Amino acid sequence: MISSSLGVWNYWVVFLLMMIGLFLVIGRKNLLKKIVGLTIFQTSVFLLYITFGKIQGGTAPILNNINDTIYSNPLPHVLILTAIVVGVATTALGLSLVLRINSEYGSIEEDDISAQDLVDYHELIETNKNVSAKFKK
Amino acid sequence: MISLETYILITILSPLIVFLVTPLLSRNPNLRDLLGPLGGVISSYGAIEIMNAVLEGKIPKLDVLDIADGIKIGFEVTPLGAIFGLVASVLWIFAAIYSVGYMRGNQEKNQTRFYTFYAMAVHAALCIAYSGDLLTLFIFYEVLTFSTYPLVAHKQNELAQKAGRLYMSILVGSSVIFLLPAIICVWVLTGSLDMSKNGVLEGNLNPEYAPYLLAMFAFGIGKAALIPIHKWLPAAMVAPTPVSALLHAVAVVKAGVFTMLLILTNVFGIDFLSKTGASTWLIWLASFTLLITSIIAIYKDDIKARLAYSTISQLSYITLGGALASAMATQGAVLHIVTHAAGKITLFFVAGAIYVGAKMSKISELNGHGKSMPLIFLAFFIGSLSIIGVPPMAGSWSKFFLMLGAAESGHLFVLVVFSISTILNAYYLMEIPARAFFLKKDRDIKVKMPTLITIPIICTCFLTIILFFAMEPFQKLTSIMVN
Amino acid sequence: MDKNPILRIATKILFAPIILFGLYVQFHGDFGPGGGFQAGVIFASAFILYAIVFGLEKGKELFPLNINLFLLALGGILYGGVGIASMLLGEEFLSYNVLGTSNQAGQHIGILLVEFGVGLTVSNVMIALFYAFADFKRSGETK
Amino acid sequence: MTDIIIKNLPILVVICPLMMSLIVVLIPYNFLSWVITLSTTFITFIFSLLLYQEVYLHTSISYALGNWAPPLGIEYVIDKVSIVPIIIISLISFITTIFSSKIMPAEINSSSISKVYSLWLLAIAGLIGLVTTGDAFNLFVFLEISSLASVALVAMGGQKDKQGLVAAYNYLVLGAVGATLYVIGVGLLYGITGTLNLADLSKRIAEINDNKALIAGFGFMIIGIMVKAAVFPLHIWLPRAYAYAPSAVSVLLAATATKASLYILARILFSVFDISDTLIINTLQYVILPLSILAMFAGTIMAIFEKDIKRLLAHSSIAQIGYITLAFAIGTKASVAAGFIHLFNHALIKGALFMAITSMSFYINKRITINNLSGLGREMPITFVCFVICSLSLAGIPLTAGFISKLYIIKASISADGIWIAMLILASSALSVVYLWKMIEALWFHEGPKNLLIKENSLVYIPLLIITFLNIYFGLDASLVVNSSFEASEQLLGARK
Repeated sequence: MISSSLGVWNYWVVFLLMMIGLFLVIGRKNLLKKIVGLTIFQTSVFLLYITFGKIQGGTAPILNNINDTIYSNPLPHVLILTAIVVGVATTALGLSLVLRINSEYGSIEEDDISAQDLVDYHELIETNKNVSAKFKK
Repeated sequence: MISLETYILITILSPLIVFLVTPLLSRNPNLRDLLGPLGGVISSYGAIEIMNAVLEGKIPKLDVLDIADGIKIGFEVTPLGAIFGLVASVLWIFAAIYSVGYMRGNQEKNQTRFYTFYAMAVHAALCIAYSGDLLTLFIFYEVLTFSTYPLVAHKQNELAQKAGRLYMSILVGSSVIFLLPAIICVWVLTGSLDMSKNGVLEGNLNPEYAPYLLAMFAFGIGKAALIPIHKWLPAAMVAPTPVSALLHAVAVVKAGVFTMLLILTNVFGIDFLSKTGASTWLIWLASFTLLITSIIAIYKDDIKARLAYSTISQLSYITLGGALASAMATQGAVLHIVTHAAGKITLFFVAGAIYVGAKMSKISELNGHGKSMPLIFLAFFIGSLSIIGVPPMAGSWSKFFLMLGAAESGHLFVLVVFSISTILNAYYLMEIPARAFFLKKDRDIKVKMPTLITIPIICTCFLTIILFFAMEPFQKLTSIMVN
Repeated sequence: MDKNPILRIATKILFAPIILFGLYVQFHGDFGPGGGFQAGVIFASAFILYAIVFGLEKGKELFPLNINLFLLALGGILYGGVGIASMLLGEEFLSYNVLGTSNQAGQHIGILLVEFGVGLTVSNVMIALFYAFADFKRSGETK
Repeated sequence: MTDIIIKNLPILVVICPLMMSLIVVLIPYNFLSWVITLSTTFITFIFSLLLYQEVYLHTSISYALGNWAPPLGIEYVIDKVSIVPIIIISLISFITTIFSSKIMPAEINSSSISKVYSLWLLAIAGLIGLVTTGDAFNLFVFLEISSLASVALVAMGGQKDKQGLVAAYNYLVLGAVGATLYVIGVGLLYGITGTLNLADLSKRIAEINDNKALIAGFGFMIIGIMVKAAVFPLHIWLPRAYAYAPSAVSVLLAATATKASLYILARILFSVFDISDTLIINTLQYVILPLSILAMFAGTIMAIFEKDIKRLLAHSSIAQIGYITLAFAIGTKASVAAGFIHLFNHALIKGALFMAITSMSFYINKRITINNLSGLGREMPITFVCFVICSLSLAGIPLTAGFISKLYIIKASISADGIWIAMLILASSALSVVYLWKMIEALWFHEGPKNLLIKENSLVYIPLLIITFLNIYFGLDASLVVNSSFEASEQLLGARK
């Protein structure tokens, strides 16, 4: 049992990274740490795909005129290349948003931000209150 | 020779045209106010022709719009529809004349809007009357609700707003939550939205479920004002009196009981109901509503509120008549639509006239003022007699048939209910002319009664008497309906 | 930082080889590991290094923002253009076969152009990201 | 030339906005970039109409990208199912682009307008691509293209109101988590079946029985898509993202963004997996059905207590998404068709409502709350009338498009012996009248500020009129929508049963 579980240790790594990443995204209140968690989460998926694609003893899938060479599956690698690009774009966008949020709110802690938002929201509702609730004569 | 389709169009479209043209004439009040009665006359002409055609056994039909597969808007006139259409269009003439007098006499604001939606409500009522399938019925049922909202909330103060909200939430809520699924249930069960003369559910619906489906219909038709959902009717009393007259005598409540009767006869079918006994619970509920609201009416001091509760109780007569599921009772119920409409509209007109002419709205204020407005109170007296069911007023016919029907169906306790309620009717309605004529005046009041108010009152008052003698065509129509 | 001679000189020496290496990875992508993505990043690293060492202003002088944006879009347009060209020649989108005289030549031309487009876009996106973040700090401070 | 266009239509609807977005970003003149965007969306709309015609000639079109035959190559599939969301997206994006011409400069710095339009086209391309592609991984790419572009667009709202940034951030993080979950699911399925082509995937899945990785993969995919489609309780990104995006963007996103994901949800549930499989039946019955019902009520109740109108409409969107997923969850042909009908009609309704509200906020240059709605209806009658009509449509009042969809959903649920579901649907739509009425009452009956001197702008109200007209038209003559939706559900479920 244990040996068979350990035999797929790379899946355990994937699993561990995935949970760490997801925990950071959900559990942390700091916006920057969330982005870090997101990146870890995505990285775990990259590893998952590459694990699928890797065949033990296989080489890079380039024709080499030797018969019955074992190739690794190239498709997951290609997919992951795309996923990495997407991941970079996400991270970049996230970081730039964090920067903007920091300069607007002066904080990147979720609690501070939602407190400020709440104040703004109530101001918005209250400032216009005097106009309402009067019926047209 | 004008074809029957054209008559349907004439009847339905004339209020719609009034609805469309009225806003354009807001600068010219005289012309604008002429439109209503004119439309009423044209519309009633069409309605009379349709009724003649139905009497000859023809079925006028008109398909308007094909929305999607199996969903269409179309009209097909049943005998019941012909009667309701005639009632709605003829009474619109008088109501339109009356509302001119009332609105001017009271110097109300936003008159153009008022007339616009007034015409729209009549249009919706006529479309309900002539609707050929359940969906058309439902659609115009909703249109009627929405078009009367601006009328109910006409005064635009907090009270009117609140009443309007209650009115809308009960009527729209009940119809959307119960009526629509009930209609769709019928659609699913029978495969179409059509109705037929002897009902469509027999053989398609397990009789065990029939009472539940009937309950969905009964509580879905909020306009019929059965007891847990009757609250909207007294609330809507904040509206100007012509609206109350329209709501309680012509369009809204009559559309409600009309729909109820149509569902009972043309969807369930009298035979199916009497065989399965699915409507027995409805008989009890209607009887209960009838007695309770009559008792509540006694305690109301506001004339309009008293009339409102009286209306609820009279509507239950009609529902009861349908629920008894016998031919005679159904005939009585249909006739009661006609006679109650004529009688109740007179009463409401009078209530409005008293308000306009003497600025009084409480019954306790009326002591001794009968002599200053003799004609008005006489009309009220005659109208009340009709509602109570004293010959030679029209109301006596329908009550007669209803009682026969009750006997025929074997529910004898209903006869008791009818007689108790008649006594209660007499008590709470007769109090008004009695106070006015026989009690001593406690203060002097200057009365100024516009002619435009007096004329329609006299007309409808005569109508209640004429109908007693001219009941034959209606009775014939109802017998076509039940056979 | 421009007072630190080691960095300055090292950057000046490294700049050209980095670009050269980028070009190698770019064009060798047909025959071995490599291609537009990798090359683009390597390419961008040269300019980013320059901007880090000599300052953002100097970096922007060397590689202005509008050129950056233009090349960024151009790369994508090149990629799509190849696809549209193959479409106009009567084949499906991105069918390289019709681009050359033979299928193989067509494949060659097609993949070369597409990878070049990818390389352009990736390198310019990288540079644009660097500019954006670096610039942001500055504007934040001046506030 | 026509041949080439007809032959390549499936890819043209995607690359037309995609390529133009690259060109628009280079245009320095704001007006010109708007004109290009407008013409691009118009051409895309024409292409999608042509596609509609083609699809009904050939039942389904398969387009092999780069001439690599599926299942190895990437395949673009247009069938009677996917054409429905394509038409929705291209139609709405065209109308909203007209609408944006005046609204956009009021909220966005003029230096970034061409960038906004570039992202705008990119988002549209992503959404259409999402729907067209027949490849599971390509789907992920388009999912991310559309959501990253939408996030950037939402973040543009930060120029006016800083909450836009937080909204965009939440949208980004949740969207990325959703997309990653989806990719995990795709990876697991790829590991089992060795294919990424959706059609091929469904064939191979049918051959496998009782595989735990399959169930896990299915779960990941569905959850990922449900995040994107804002199915309750994974909706929390939606209200803020819609509320604080620039006005025109709110309209675009509200009308289209979740629709594409909902389509993908239906595709995975019914076409990739087998509806008769217990896994799917259980998912529909014990997961999606209860969640949809919760969504209907939670969304509506939140909307009733909400004061900020854009947020209110966003909450109502959650309830409406609940109706659509509910229709899917019932799982009969009629109910799925009803879901598609509501997909289309809700796009029209919500688009119009957001348009009306944003034009009001444009005229008075303030954020709209329930309090400063007072009396605005009298100041801008055209906008008000459109707003009322579309509110009625949302509440499902007869003779509007909303009635048709509600009618079919209810009919489908009653046919499937779920009369209690029908009652719940109707109860929640009756509740929705409460918040709609609150707004209408404030607009018309409350006394508002005097001397606003608003002159309604034709470029702002014409798109609103168009979309309101469509709301009425599809309420009066629904046969086109109804038939297309039934064909779609027939194709989606027909092969199975």
